[in-house]
Amino acid sequence: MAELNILEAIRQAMDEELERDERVMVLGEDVGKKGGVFGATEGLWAKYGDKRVLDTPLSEGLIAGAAAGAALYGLRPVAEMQFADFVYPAFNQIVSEISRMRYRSNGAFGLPMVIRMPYGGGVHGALYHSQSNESYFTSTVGLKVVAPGTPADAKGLLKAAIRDPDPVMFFEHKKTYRLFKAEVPDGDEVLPIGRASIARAGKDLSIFCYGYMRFCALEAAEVLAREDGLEAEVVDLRTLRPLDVATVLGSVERTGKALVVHEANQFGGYGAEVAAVIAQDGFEHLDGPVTRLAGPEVPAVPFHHALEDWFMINPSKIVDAARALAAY
Amino acid sequence: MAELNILEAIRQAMDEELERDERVMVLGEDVGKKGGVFGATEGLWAKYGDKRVLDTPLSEGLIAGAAAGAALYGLRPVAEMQFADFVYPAFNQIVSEISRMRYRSNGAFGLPMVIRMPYGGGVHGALYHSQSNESYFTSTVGLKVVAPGTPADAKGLLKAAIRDPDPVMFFEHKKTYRLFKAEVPDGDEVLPIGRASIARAGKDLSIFCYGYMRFCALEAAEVLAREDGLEAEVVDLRTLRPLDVATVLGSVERTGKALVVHEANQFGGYGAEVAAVIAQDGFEHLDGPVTRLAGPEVPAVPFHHALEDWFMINPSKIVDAARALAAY
Amino acid sequence: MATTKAAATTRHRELGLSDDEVLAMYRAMLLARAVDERMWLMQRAGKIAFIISGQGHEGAQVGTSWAMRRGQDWMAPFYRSIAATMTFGMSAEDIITAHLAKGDDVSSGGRQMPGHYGGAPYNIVSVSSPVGTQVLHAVGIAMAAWVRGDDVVAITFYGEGTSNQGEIHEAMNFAGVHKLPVIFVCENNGYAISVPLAKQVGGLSVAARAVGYGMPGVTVDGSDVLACFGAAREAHARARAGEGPTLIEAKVVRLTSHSSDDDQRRYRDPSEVEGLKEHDPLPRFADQLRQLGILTDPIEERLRAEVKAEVNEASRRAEARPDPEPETAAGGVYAAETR
Amino acid sequence: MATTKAAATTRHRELGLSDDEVLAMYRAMLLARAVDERMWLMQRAGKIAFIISGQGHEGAQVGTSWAMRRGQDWMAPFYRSIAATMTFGMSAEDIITAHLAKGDDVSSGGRQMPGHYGGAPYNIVSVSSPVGTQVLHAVGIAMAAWVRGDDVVAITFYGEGTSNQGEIHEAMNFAGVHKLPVIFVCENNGYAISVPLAKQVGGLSVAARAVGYGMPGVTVDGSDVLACFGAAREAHARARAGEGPTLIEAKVVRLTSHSSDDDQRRYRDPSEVEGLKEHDPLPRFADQLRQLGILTDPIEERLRAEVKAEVNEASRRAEARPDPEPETAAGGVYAAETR
Ligand SMILES: Cc1ncc(C[n+]2csc(CCOP(=O)(O)OP(=O)(O)O)c2C)c(N)n1
Ligand SMILES: Cc1ncc(C[n+]2csc(CCOP(=O)(O)OP(=O)(O)O)c2C)c(N)n1
Ligand SMILES: [Mg+2]
Ligand SMILES: [Mg+2]
Repeated sequence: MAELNILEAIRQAMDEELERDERVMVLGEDVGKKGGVFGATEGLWAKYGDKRVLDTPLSEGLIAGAAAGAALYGLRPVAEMQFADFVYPAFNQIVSEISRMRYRSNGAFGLPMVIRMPYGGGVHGALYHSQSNESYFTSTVGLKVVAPGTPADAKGLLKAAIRDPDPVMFFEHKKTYRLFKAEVPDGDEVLPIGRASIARAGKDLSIFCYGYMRFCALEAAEVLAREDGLEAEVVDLRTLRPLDVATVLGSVERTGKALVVHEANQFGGYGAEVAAVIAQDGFEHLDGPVTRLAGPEVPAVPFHHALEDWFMINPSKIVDAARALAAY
Repeated sequence: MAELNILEAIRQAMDEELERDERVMVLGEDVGKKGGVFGATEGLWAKYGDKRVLDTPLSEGLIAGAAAGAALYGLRPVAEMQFADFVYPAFNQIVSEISRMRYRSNGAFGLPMVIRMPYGGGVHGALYHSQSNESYFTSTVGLKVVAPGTPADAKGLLKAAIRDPDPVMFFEHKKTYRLFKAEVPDGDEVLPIGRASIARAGKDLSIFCYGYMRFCALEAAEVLAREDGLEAEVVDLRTLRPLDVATVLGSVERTGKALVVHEANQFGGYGAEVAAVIAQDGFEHLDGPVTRLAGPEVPAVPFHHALEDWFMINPSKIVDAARALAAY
Repeated sequence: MATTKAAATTRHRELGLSDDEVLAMYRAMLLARAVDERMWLMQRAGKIAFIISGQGHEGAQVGTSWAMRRGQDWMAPFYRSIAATMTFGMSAEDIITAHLAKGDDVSSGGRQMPGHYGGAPYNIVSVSSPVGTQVLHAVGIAMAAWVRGDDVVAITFYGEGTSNQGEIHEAMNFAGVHKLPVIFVCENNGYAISVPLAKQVGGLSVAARAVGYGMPGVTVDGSDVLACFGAAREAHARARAGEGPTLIEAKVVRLTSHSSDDDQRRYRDPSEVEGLKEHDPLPRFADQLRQLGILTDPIEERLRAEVKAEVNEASRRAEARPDPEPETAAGGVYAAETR
Repeated sequence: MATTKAAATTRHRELGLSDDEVLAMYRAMLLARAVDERMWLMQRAGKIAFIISGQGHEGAQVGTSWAMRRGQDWMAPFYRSIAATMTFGMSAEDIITAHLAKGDDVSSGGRQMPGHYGGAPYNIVSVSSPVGTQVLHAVGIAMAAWVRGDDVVAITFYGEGTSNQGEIHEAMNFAGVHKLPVIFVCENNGYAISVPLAKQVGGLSVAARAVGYGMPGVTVDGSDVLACFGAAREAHARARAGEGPTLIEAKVVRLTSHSSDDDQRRYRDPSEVEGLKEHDPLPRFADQLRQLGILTDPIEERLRAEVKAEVNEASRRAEARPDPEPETAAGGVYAAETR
């Protein structure tokens, strides 16, 4: 077992997959000599050459579309969007083409490809380097969407994504990149896409979260245990599409109370789906309203640190919401 | 009062606004001499000339972006996407620019503009001429989203959209264009954006819907009344963002049961938000699980009529879902 | 007359085509046209819901596609590519089956609208409706071949209206940067539905854009099938030699309305429409072949009879195929082995 | 020497610039550079979170912007447009205030990152981060002016990496089709973060793309401020005369790393970086003006003192401005009068 942070885990996953399978290639802006603006691809260009670790022009439509073409051809491209905020020029390719190539060809053409995107706020990135735009993709049939919150999950799920026969959107929360180190199993450990994990067991209420929110929810759970004697169960969804409904409902069945937390704005956010599933299929187990805690209804995280702090979900906001729900 | 269908109502709204305010202009593909592929702009080119009713090149990014520029300059552009399915090349402009120009400039630059989009299935349009992709926009802060279901609403809300100081996405269900005629008030009747309407009052359960689903829900309500003695309240949301939460919760308070219906696929669809709001804020009034009835989890409507029928929500599917919920 | 004949003779031979081959090209055009015309009839008879035609484009499509290697190269076509996809391997029956949306249609199993060709067995990328997206796929395929060192060339087709989509720019630029083995064929028929070239293309020439990407841009008369073949053959050789992409702008005519949903009389003068027939690639090619003595009345008759029989047989068989079962619509979203 | 002097004299006069004006242009460049340098210091001191610099681009920016009419024309700038936005009306204090993200910053009230300029009072469109989006806004503004028959010209700025975004293509094509009054200025500094021109631009010339849109494409030495002014002046006249858009590619140097988050030593040779100084537009312009006797030691000293005082005063005042109140972040999503 090695102690890695999430950034290192991601880099290692790509390195090992490039090594293992010569159909794998990495492409994106500045992923080559510079090693990516966050360093996620550092060292790979020197090791695998400038075709397999390819600097593209500044054109996201191209990155996604060329990756799709390469996947049609039989490669396993791993494309990087420099920031999730810059994926929109590629939206047509992702939604019109990548998500539905298999369906429209009646199964004849699959697209085994990954699009990695650093997302999330709290890094002084303001409106265009902080977005949590996962809901555009979680609502898109034909995609899988993964958002890990630990180094081991990041590595194991990225490997799974690269080997998956279908397109996977891989969300990496920038604030978690170097937030902490944790043990990552040695060797070729591949985690299944589509399974949530119970990050902390509890009986009083369930907190559903992913990415950086896992970290915040665990801190909040500590506070709730210490100060309120409340045992919160923290469920890290890890895969947002498909949602691990069984684990979600199982947790609600145990606790009777559901708090769904994410950083993106609430209206139409991913949490709406989780809440709606619980409201419909977990209705009989509910001892209180399915509660959402999400970013405010503004277009994205504003810059000034005071404004950014106002925006961000943090452990204490989670504690407050959990207390209110527990008291219901 | 004139009897108009929805297409005529939309055309009339544009005509009157072009007449009333010289800052209004219409732009899009084939909107000029041809009058649009559905005829929504028929006659306008001859009347207002080819600058104010402008045929653009085949570039949706341009259509949205140039409209944004024109709105910055002080015009009130009404842009048409030929089909909602083809809006994705404009997604970057809509999400990165149009939705947040006001916020990012701290209120200095507003964008009074409308993007009209024919959407929806049941017209043999298959995967790319049938999409109900409203959820990409309803989850986008900074936009307003309107989806009328009657000629009077179509006209009154399109006028409101054109006069609104903020960008409005205007969804026109293709199947409703010529589906029926109904009275439209003469004169300059502008309906407020952000208000749902109770299309049919009832006490046993609430059906929340919009667009073509209003038509289907009303038919279903007739059947339920006739065959089951069930009085369904049909709430036509009309505006999807902002959602008229008061009307929604008021209805649930009366009926205790909520059925949310839409044509788009369920996972992450707009109905998730409606359901989540009801589940959280209407919890105490609920006599049964908030239920969603939505299109199946496939990327879009397939072509062959047997497949299309399989996909589409229709009155009988609504009846079935309502019966199951009522029996809870 | 003698000189013309000699010149013409020299021409196809110089391009490396035998007499049999040019006759086969002519037959391919006849067949594509016949399939196309048959489908309009089927549309009027209510058997086919919609047709978007390739009539007038056959010269450009057969000419350029003829330079490609079936089963080795790749094609990313568009909705008018009846003749191109047939040249690259699809049968008349495949095309008609797709239009009838039958359950075992190779393109989509009845899921897609008519005109949305595709065929994994033929290396033909599945067509979608948003125009221009396929151009990036062709470039991605070319990139993959380049990364892997494979001898593969990709060809892609689109209209001049489509040439104004941003994705086309991104695709061509990237192909230019890395000298990727890809051929861009823009079939310029002067209209994007109702909007004429002058309101679509700043500068009026699509080929003129090539220089901005560091690749040659060639304008050819799209009703001259041999000129199209020649341009594509050269482009193919360049691609294989590592010299990079080529943009071919083929000037063609749209002999029909945009589609069966459109009526071009609303925006086009009758005289203009009438004049298009002069540019029909079929009679033009026939004339050339007749001048060379390659095509004669008996041969023409035989070909037409063969083609007619083939189309009859293809539609008979296509119509007999099973419709898709409704429940099958739920499948094929993700690979079977995953959820 | 005498000839050079005469030639140089003729040059700015021929462009319609008085001696005072060229001196004012030089001062504008000095001021932009001084503001830029000051902000790097503030960044190192932890007062500013991030800086993305215009150093090396000042000649192109001041030169082209000088041809525009303040308060009448419009500008859609990008993140390096310190000198351009200042030439068009923003003050040193506006720029520094934006970097400090103060609550009353004219660009965004502290909502946006440094480098995201904007100012309604100056007709300067608010900058966003996704590169190239502003080019469509400039075209939309030009379209609006054309529709309304107003005497307005729009100018927009972007990098050569950005020139490969699809939106740029859509924008330029549309401007070409309708001969809209817009000027495209591509500041080509040879890099898009770490990726050099050769891996960005197929064909290596951005200006070469203009012909494909039916507009002139001009390449100018971006460290030659008068050349930039001349190109923009001509473009402005063309735009006003209804002759349509112009693309100006200004070859500039990026004297700094991409931003304060980048370290260009990772991907650029030290010798290459060293050589950039030769192309610094400031000393070049100073030399020209000195040759003409317009700039002398005392004038230079005075200007530098003025600029220093202005920057000192601007930063003092900017720093004294109030930070935004957290709750204000909730407002300004929609117009006040609507919900
Ligand atoms: C992105 C997108 N926008 C709009 C449409 C609707 N549409 C279909 S074909 C067409 C015109 C295409 O013109 P051109 O590229 O010249 O090809 P042609 O049909 O003339 O062969 C349009 C506007 C579409 N399919 N995709
Ligand atoms: C759509 C988008 N993709 C990626 C980025 C990240 N990014 C910011 S600046 C930049 C390079 C821009 O290069 P260029 O256009 O040459 O301008 P320069 O910075 O060299 O002046 C990149 C990739 C972005 N801002 N927007
Ligand atoms: Mg065309
Ligand atoms: Mg650059």
